Amino acid sequence: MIRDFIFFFSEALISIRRSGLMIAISIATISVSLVIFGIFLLISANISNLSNFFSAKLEVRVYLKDQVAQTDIPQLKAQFESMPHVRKVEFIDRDVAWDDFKKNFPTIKLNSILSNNPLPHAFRLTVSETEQIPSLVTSIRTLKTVDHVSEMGEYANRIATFSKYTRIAGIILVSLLTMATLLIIVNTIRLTVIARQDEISIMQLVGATVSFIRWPFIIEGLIIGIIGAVIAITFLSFGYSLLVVKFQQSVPFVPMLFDQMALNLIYLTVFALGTILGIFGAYLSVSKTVQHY
Amino acid sequence: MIRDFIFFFSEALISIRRSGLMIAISIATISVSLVIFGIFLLISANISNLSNFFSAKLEVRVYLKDQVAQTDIPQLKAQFESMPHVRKVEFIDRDVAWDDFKKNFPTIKLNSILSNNPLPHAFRLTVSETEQIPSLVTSIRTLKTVDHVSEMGEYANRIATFSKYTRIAGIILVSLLTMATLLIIVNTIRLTVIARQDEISIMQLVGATVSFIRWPFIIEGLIIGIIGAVIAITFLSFGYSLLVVKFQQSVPFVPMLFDQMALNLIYLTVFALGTILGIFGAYLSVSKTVQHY
Amino acid sequence: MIRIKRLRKVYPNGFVALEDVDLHITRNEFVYLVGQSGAGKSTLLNMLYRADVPTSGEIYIDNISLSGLAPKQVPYLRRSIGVIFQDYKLLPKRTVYENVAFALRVMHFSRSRIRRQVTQVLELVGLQQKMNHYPSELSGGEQQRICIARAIVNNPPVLLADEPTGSLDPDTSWEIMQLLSKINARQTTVVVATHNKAIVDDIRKRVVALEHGRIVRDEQLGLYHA
Amino acid sequence: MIRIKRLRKVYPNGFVALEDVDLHITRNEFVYLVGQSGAGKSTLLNMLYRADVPTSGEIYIDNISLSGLAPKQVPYLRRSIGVIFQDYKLLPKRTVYENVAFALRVMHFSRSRIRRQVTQVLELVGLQQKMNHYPSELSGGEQQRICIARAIVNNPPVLLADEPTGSLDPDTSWEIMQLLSKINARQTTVVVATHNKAIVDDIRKRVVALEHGRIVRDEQLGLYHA
Ligand SMILES: Nc1ncnc2c1ncn2[C@@H]1O[C@H](COP(=O)(O)OP(=O)(O)OP(=O)(O)O)[C@@H](O)[C@H]1O
Ligand SMILES: Nc1ncnc2c1ncn2[C@@H]1O[C@H](COP(=O)(O)OP(=O)(O)OP(=O)(O)O)[C@@H](O)[C@H]1O
Ligand SMILES: [Mg+2]
Ligand SMILES: [Mg+2]
Repeated sequence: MIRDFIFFFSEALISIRRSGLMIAISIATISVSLVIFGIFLLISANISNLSNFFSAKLEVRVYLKDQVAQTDIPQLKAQFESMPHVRKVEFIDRDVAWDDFKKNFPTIKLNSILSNNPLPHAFRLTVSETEQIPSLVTSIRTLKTVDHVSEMGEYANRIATFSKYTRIAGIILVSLLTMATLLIIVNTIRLTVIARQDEISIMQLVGATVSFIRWPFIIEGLIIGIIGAVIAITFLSFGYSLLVVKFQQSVPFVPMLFDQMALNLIYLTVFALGTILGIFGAYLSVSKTVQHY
Repeated sequence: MIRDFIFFFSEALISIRRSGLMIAISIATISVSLVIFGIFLLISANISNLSNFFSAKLEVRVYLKDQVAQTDIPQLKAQFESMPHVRKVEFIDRDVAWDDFKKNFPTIKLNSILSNNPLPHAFRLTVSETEQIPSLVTSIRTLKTVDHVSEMGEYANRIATFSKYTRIAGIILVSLLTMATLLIIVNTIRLTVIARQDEISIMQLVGATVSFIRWPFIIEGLIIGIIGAVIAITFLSFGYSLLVVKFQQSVPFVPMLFDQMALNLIYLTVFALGTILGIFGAYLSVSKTVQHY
Repeated sequence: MIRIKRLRKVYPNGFVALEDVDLHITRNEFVYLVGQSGAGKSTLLNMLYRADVPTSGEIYIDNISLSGLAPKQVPYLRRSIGVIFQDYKLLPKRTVYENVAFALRVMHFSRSRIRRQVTQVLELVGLQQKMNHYPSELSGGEQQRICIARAIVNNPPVLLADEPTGSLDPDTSWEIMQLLSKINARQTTVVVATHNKAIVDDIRKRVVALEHGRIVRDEQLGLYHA
Repeated sequence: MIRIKRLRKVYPNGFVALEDVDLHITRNEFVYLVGQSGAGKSTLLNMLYRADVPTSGEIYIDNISLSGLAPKQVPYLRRSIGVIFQDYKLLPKRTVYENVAFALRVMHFSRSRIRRQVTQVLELVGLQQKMNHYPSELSGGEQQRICIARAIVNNPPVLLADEPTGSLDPDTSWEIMQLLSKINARQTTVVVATHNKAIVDDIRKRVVALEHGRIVRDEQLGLYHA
């Protein structure tokens, strides 16, 4: 077994060395398509990161009726906190709100005209799932103590659906891209195998079994896939860190995916795709090219 | 000349017919990579469409000092209109603004407390270039009649830089993608030409000139490129219109690129890339494969 | 050893290459297959090592029917038959040594045994100095001799030789045919399709003549021409 | 017609295939090139149609020096030289007809003229019925005859034949050699590298013998062996 493996491995190395140009071209094609695939993965990861970031900032403001007493506040707060998908509840005192308001609208000369605070008490709820905002708003509106829920609902709704559909579109695109990468890699390997059709048929004529012929090709496919993937990952990680630095310098307020774990997962996916497709492509190609007597 | 062309053309057809599988595989690869390229073009077109849409909504609000008389308004309006990058100037009467404000903030019980309008007159300027907003704001602030310019500046600034960098990133990605597509297509064609290396050398041995050998390959590359591009475009246009319909139904407020002219331009680009790369790939491959004596 | 019964071969394009061929070759026999260009010699040999299948009729090798052979068994049949191909069929990206060694590697021989046998057989055909060359770096006759070396390297019980001296000068041809005779004497059935009149007439053996796909003559110790 | 001066050929791997070869072949001569397998016959012929370049020395064809030939001129040189290749070199994806026609197409002949000449030459080598077959559907001898047909189809002033009868039976070989003699009589210089002793000894012409890359014998109306 081990002797066979060494033999198949050395056969694969020999054929990689001796079909240099063809192998170089197919490695180039494979790494290019893996780079494309990786770019798509990075983009979609960033988009979902961005939409998480936006949704994290989504909040619902609940304005209370004037007759609600200061003593009811803790109980109300607990009630909101127990609601599903509510992550954080913050009480906003009407006096604090009024100060804020005056700071935000300095053009309105209210202070001179009006000493009385016209604002009600309010709660700011942070929501964990943007998609859940509309139903949350609806259920809050039924409460007797609530005068009014901020109209952010509609906006939240929009962001929620938008980010949901972007995510769906991203998934569709990534699966399409995976299929495309798959096709390109498998096709590239098939072309190199077809070019060696004559050799394969000679091997069969002198008594080689199909599996004997197949193994070196599979190992070759694996090696090609690994080399292609490593090139692609080097390019991707280098390019991405460069891009992140540039982007963060220029647009510091936009959060980019920085998490090394998540990035490593993406690179790992690229690596896995490269090697699996290398093996699979070689297997398929040889199976289609050998003569089944 | 014409006889030669007919001959080269028929040679190309013969070789396409007789190397069926190889040609089919390379057409598949080419159309897949053109689809990827097209998807990227469509995405970047949509992103720039979206950012145009956002920037079109960007405006600067200029609040005037209380002492500005109604009669000075037309002259001020003309002054704003003459400023660079200002597309539209709209006067907002303080009474209209007060009514709007009361409608927007129904929770503030102003009406009952206050009959006097605390707001100043204002202008709403629509800006043609988001990048120009900060400098515009600075110059407006110097005017004596101006009390205050809305703090939208910082926000505008952010959107502007974000959309600018998104555009730059888009351009980088599309050029990267173009290069990648180029590489994949050229490589694929090279693999098919290398597989016919022996034939090419036989042709040279019986007295064929390089250009005599090259022409059928170029025509073949052209045909392969055209077929690949047509398949890709069919897929893209079909897929995109499907996607647009779905997306518009679900997220009607997000503007998608609908303009048939712009779409046709994208498809034309894909077609051009396919044919040009087909020809170029064949030319390059044959040139590298023939023996230059 | 080899029994052929009412063999008929029609190629997909309708050409009848063999018709009503009956032939019995006993163990350790040495047979010349002669006939004009296009008579069907290669077609017949192809069928014997299962590179092609007959349209009708039966072939038995060692009493095993080839038509009943499972696809999985084909490689093992081929290992028991050494073939000298008319067009050599060498692996272009393997050296001379590797080409010959390949026939042993498929049989999972040990490296040392492979090395011993390959060196030995390359000496036999006079190519020990060209061991590490590629086929494209060899002359026509040298390529043919590698093909011969590969066919005999594992001492197969059957040896099929299709025009084994086509690219060889008379002296080398004579040596090669002597070698095949020696191999035949060592318990190997040998079938040689050849146009080499000088050799057929000198090294007298059984002669089977084909004409337009039919056997027209079959004589022990025959001559090239009737 | 062909003048070779102090030709030396060393292959990249250091093997000296030709050494100090001087040869003069006049217009319309017919020369047999003989020698053992590996003597350097094909190497010499390759150099004549510029498939390879000498390490040193000079070749003149029609008083044109090959070493001074611009790369652009090479295809035109090759069109004036018909070559029967030892390994045939047929285009696998072209039919017999197309293979032969190709040699005329590169010269931009008209379709009708191509048709006439190709049909004629295929009749000459006895393959008119195989016109629309692919090389892989032909026997070894048939493939060799297509190669011969392609080499002679445009009546080149020089014909180089490398082992033109290696896959042919004695009768067909005889016919082909008669054909080459006839072509020689029609103002064509013919050089035939061959191992076919019977033919060299029967159709007596000038014989040039190579041994280990050197010319060891050159006699008019010679025999295969000295
Ligand atoms: N794949 C094929 N398809 C159609 N016809 C074929 C095929 N292979 C061979 N033939 C035809 O069958 C006939 C016999 O071919 P075969 O190769 O057996 O001849 P042969 O006796 O070996 O001749 P040679 O001495 O020239 O090698 C030939 O006329 C050839 O054209
Ligand atoms: N490309 C090459 N690289 C290295 N050595 C080569 C190359 N081509 C040929 N040779 C060697 O040069 C010598 C002469 O080869 P050549 O083909 O000229 O012989 P030949 O006389 O035609 O023999 P044959 O009758 O067998 O065809 C041979 O020993 C061969 O191994
Ligand atoms: Mg044959
Ligand atoms: Mg030779």
